[in-house]
Amino acid sequence: MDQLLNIPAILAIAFAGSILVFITHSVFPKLRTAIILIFTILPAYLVWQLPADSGLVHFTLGGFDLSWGTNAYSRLFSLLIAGIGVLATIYSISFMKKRSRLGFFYLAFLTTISAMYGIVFSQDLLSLFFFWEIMTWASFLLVIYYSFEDQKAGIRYFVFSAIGAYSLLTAIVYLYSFTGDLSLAATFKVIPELDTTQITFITILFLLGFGVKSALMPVHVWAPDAYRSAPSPFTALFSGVLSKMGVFGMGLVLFKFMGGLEQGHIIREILAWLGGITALLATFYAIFQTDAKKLLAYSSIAQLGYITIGLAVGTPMSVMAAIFLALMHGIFKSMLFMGIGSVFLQTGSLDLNELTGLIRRMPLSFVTVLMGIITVAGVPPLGGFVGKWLLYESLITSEHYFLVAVTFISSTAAFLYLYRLIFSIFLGQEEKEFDHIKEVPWPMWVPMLILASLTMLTGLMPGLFFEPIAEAMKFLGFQQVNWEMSVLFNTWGNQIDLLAMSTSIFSVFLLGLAFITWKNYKTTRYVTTKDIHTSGEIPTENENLTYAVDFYRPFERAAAPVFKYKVTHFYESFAENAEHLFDLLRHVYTGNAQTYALYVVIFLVLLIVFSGWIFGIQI
Amino acid sequence: MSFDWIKLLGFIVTPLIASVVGFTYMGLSRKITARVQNRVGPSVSQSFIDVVKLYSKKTAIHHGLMQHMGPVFAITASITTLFFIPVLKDSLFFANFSFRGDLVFLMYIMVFGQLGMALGAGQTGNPNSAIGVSRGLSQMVGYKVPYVLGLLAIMVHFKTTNLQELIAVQDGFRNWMIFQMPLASIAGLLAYLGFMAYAPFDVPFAPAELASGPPSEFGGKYLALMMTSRSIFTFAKLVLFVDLFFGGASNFFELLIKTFVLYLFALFVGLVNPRFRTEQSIQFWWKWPTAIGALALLLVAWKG
Amino acid sequence: MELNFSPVHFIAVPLFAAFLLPLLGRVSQKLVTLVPGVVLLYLSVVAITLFPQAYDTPIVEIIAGWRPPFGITLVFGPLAAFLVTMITLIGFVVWLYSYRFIIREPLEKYYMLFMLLIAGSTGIILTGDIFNLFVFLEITAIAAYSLTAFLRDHNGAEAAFKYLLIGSFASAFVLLAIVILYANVGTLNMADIALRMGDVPDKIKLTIMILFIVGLGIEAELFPLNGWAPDAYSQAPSPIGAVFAGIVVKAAVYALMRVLFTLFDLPTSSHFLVVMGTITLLVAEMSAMRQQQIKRMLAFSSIGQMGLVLVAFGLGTKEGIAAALFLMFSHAVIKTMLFFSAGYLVFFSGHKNISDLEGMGREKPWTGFFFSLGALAIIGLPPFSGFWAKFYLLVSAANASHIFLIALILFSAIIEAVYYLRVVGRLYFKKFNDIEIRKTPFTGLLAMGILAIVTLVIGVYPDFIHELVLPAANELLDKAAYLQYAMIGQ
Amino acid sequence: MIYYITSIALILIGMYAVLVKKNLIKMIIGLSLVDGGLHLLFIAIGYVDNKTAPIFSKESLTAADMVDPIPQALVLTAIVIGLAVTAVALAIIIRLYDHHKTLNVNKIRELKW
Repeated sequence: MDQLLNIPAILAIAFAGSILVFITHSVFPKLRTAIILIFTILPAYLVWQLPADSGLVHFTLGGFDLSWGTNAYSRLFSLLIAGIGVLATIYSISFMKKRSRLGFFYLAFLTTISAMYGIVFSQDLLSLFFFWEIMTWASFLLVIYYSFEDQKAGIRYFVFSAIGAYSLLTAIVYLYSFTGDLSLAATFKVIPELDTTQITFITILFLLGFGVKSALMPVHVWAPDAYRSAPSPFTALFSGVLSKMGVFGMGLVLFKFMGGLEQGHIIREILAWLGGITALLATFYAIFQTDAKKLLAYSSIAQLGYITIGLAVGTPMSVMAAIFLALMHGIFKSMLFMGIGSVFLQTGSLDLNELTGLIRRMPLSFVTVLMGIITVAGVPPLGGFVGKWLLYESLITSEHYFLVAVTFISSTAAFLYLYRLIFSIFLGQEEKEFDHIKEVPWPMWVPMLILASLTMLTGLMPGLFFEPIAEAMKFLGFQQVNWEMSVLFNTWGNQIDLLAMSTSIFSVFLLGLAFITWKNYKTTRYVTTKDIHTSGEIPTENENLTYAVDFYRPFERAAAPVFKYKVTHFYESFAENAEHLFDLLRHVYTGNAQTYALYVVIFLVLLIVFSGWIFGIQI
Repeated sequence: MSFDWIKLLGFIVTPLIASVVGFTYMGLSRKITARVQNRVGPSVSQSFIDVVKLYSKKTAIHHGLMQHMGPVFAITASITTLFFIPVLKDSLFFANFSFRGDLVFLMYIMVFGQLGMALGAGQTGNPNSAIGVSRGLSQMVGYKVPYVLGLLAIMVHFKTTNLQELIAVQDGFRNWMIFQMPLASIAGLLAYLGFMAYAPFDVPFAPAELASGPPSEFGGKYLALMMTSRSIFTFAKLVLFVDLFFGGASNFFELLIKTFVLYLFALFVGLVNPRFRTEQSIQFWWKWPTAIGALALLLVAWKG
Repeated sequence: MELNFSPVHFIAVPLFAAFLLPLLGRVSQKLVTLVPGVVLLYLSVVAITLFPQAYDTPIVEIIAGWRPPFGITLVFGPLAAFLVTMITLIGFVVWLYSYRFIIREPLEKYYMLFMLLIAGSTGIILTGDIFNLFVFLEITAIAAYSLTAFLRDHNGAEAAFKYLLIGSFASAFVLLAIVILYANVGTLNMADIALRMGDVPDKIKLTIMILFIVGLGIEAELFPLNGWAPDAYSQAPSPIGAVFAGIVVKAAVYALMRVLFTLFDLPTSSHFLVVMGTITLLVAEMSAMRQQQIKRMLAFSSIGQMGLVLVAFGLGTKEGIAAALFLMFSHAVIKTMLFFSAGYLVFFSGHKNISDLEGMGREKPWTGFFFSLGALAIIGLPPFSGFWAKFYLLVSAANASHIFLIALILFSAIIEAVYYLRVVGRLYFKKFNDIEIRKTPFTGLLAMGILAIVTLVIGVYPDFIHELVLPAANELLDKAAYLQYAMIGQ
Repeated sequence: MIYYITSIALILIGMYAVLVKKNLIKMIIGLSLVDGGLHLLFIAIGYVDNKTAPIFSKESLTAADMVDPIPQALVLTAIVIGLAVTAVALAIIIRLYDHHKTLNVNKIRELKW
């Protein structure tokens, strides 16, 4: 096993696994599940065993010196990939059981995971980009997995990814033309020596590239539909981990590349504000979604906005908040997507207007989603609160006053969509059509509950996460990072004692629960949700008492001005106009042989006439 | 942490006092409202009678576990909120956890109960509850805006997020926050009206229209627990705003006066105003209070 | 027995085979299909055998014992070795594909023209004589015109007519250029011409160059001279579409570059190439966007890729030219694969339109798979060879500080991604309207499989090609060395 | 000089025919004219006044007395090529006429855009 403990071996196993699954699926379908599990768990185990600083593996490919290696920062992300990757894979086995083209699905699924390992282990820009693109097309294949209708989402995703990837590529080759060396180490060293315009240019390109994957506004428009279209196990991975690759890259750019760009630099400020606007607007959009996955997709965008803010502000505390939030987001968003996915699997619907009252049918999924929304909302005592607290305090203490107002408002508004999510699906009237619904099988709820318990753990003892984060931040250049196991504190010396908080919450909660349950729960009788008092009327069976459609109509009316402009429309009309233009343009190919001949002659004459201008010599 | 039995006593006594004061204020409010409307009104002790009656009642039905736990969530949040608010200035007995928490935490823990209650109300399947929750949450986004802006201005100005320290800087009548930072305080107090959810911002509960909104489907011990929670929470909010804007209180008498005045403020605003529709109240907060709060923050940011 | 291979075989053997085939056709149709395969296999073996030698010391073959500059020479340097090997290998794969794809009579004509095409293309690359180059260009062109019309439908004839008309212009201009060249330097050996070019007045030089650019640019699909290309590509039989993209155009581009780099050294022409290449690229990609027919779309994409190749050559640096060669190789492999799979998709569905291919990927999983693979590869995604081609090109563009150029190239890549992925999506995600489906022949799958493996292997380990293109690029740039050995020391 | 002028005139007339005439046959004639002009031009370049054909028909002839033989050899090749192209072109035109029943180039444009 020890010989396998190096990065090329891990990547080879991971990539081989994806191809092997594809082959096994068509040859011995029975072995498929075993192969899938082996080839996700084995690499994950090896990644877990990898030391935080494994040294670099150098090799030459295509005339470029490449290197792979780990450091504390990449290790943190690789563990996230490994953890969520394994859980999502286990979840997917039951989820995808009855679907076709599983070979295709798992080829793309495992390729995505492997490519993400590749990204975090890359110690040079070329392999980073190489794996980045593999990840992009593999995930694209998953986005268009279901049906033709998803194609538009897929292509939109791909186009935006391509824009991002190509701006990365531009930056990489531009940098390479200065450095002549693609390794990250050399790049970090050289960048501060460039002049300001060049640094700015490169940085913006890099940030655009990574920003697309982390769905930063205004390049987020691919995200809702792509998340919506992908199969749920993959959406969990997509939103939970894949989007973190953008965060990973942004961290590198902001702290390693931009050693020359101090805190409060204009790029950082703009980025932070973009993050803030992303968080606010995405939250507002999420409120009006009627599709559960799309709602969560917008929520993801918003959360990634917070993370971006933290990274962009760049104080030790905000960076810690950002990375913590990134990990938390990986956990809770995967678990939410898994929970919603379970509902989709059992009911075949994601429509918030249609689903209702599933709480007693799918209690475990409900608990997962409940823990999930509490974490997203940042309500204590779960882990989301820690991240939010750190973020706000870091913003206040680093004098980003209006930014903190924006983030705070958006996270308050988040309650709206979160409540709608859980209410529409699990609470409310229990309808007959959902009577037959059963809880999902254990391979699906076990990963969900594992993640749910993690959110609880991090809420009480965030120090477990702070430790590796502090290590990672050392790599990013923060020498001193203070943290404690269960106490949060800001630079003004204010603190919050999580143990005190949780003691209070849990003891009061248990007391209250004991009081209300003791001798009480047994004597009360369960009645259906039809048995309610409605102004003295007894509702009949067929009466519709579900309140779900236009859940936030008043809010919508109040917030109407915000939604007047949609950047999506801008892109769409741009793309449409461009296509019309292209369509016009191809009419130069008239189909008339004589016209073509005329082109030739005209071209010749033009060349001769303008030869002085074109070639510098007059005929 | 050496365990201090006196402090433990504080943890028990504070909620009790809070609930008593809260119920009294609720009773007074009904009386005052009646008098303004030229009615006799119930006696001040009516709230106590109600709650005792409810506690002693046998709860007959429930709609599921979430409804069962909803009131518990609510009371947990109310009491925890209270624990993290310094009830009296410089009093160790009533300080509870207030050294270990800060305003950002308070902002969040205050939502915890509403969320739990909303979940419990959701399971009942009563559309009125859902409508109430929808309205309540929408309104929350409305009043949180000026509230956050005002509070931020204060926190930034004094470079602390701890409530204890904020009380400490308001020593003496002239140093009350409302005089030190009038703009931020106005924004905060306008948001306070939303917190209290009296008219004109009572559309989430809208007694005549929605039955009583989210709690419609609760009865017996559930309702009793919720009422208790509400009274504690009312007190906690009052103390919080007194601490924030009116220099806190060094003894109970001062505390009662200040909180009662603040309570009357909300009550009287409600008495002379009709009920706003949800979007109206949201837009109300997003206009002047927000502008004032933003101005306050801008001034602070500009100075500092 | 010592095998004595010589570069002459590349021209002589297929030429001989071409004229033998009609005779064989009287004996057995089986032989007619098999012989070209044997010939191409033989040529591939020759190419690979001669390969190391060519990279070591270029082979100069003197025809009929006339020493340069009087006789005709064949120059088999690294560049020629690279391209000829590519052409023979692609040719072999095309044969493999045609083996069961071209089943309609007259087989011997098809294979005869195909052999002529191979002979002509290799001739263009090997010859050291400018008039000889013209002759081979014409041989290739005539074979290509006829093959375009091979399917005997009116569309094929129309496309062939356009191709012929424009192609005749090309030959006229090239011939005119040669005439003027000869009038001024009095020799036809390219090395010799290059030596004497210094005495020619600039204006005449420029006139010749413009004529060459226009003439060869027509064959190299330079915009706006490429009106023939989409029609010819889309109407020719699919393997021939692949041959156009993989062989004919590559030879034409080689001719253009050989002329520009060896005969002329006007530095300004490089900018001209970059600009024209970019325009070609953009116009072609934009035109491909809304195409209804899959093969026509592929044709435009091919033109676009040629634009990229021209850009890369136009950069004029060693790495730029290396990138161009890499791009040529990668494009030859991928586009051939795309034409092959598109050929079967069209064949089985019986429709040329993209909208009629819906669901074909589910019915024909492997063909669809190869098409998708090709689409991903040509967009330039790793781990396929297209990625490295594009990456080398961008690196060299950045080193020449053409940032704007990079942006345009990448912009076109995005357009490319959109139209390719649309097709890929259609292949898989709609129900197929019932049409009788036959099995894809094994040789066809084998041909596509070989190409897929090549593009994947090169994608994972680009050094194979990268190490080959560098000396080849050097040869094109290092004029002095070329003169040295092409003139055999004179 | 007259050769040059004639050949260039031929080329231009041919070009004109190709670019302006709508009849396919006339266009092909134009192409042939261009070819012819080019061939003539080539020969003219190698031609030297008062020299004989490059054939050693008399003992007294030396290389200096002959015109340049290379263009003549090349033009022979070029003529053959031109012939082949014309033949292919005419074959294609026959097929086009079969289908379209017209020789007007403007009406034969099914492949476009």
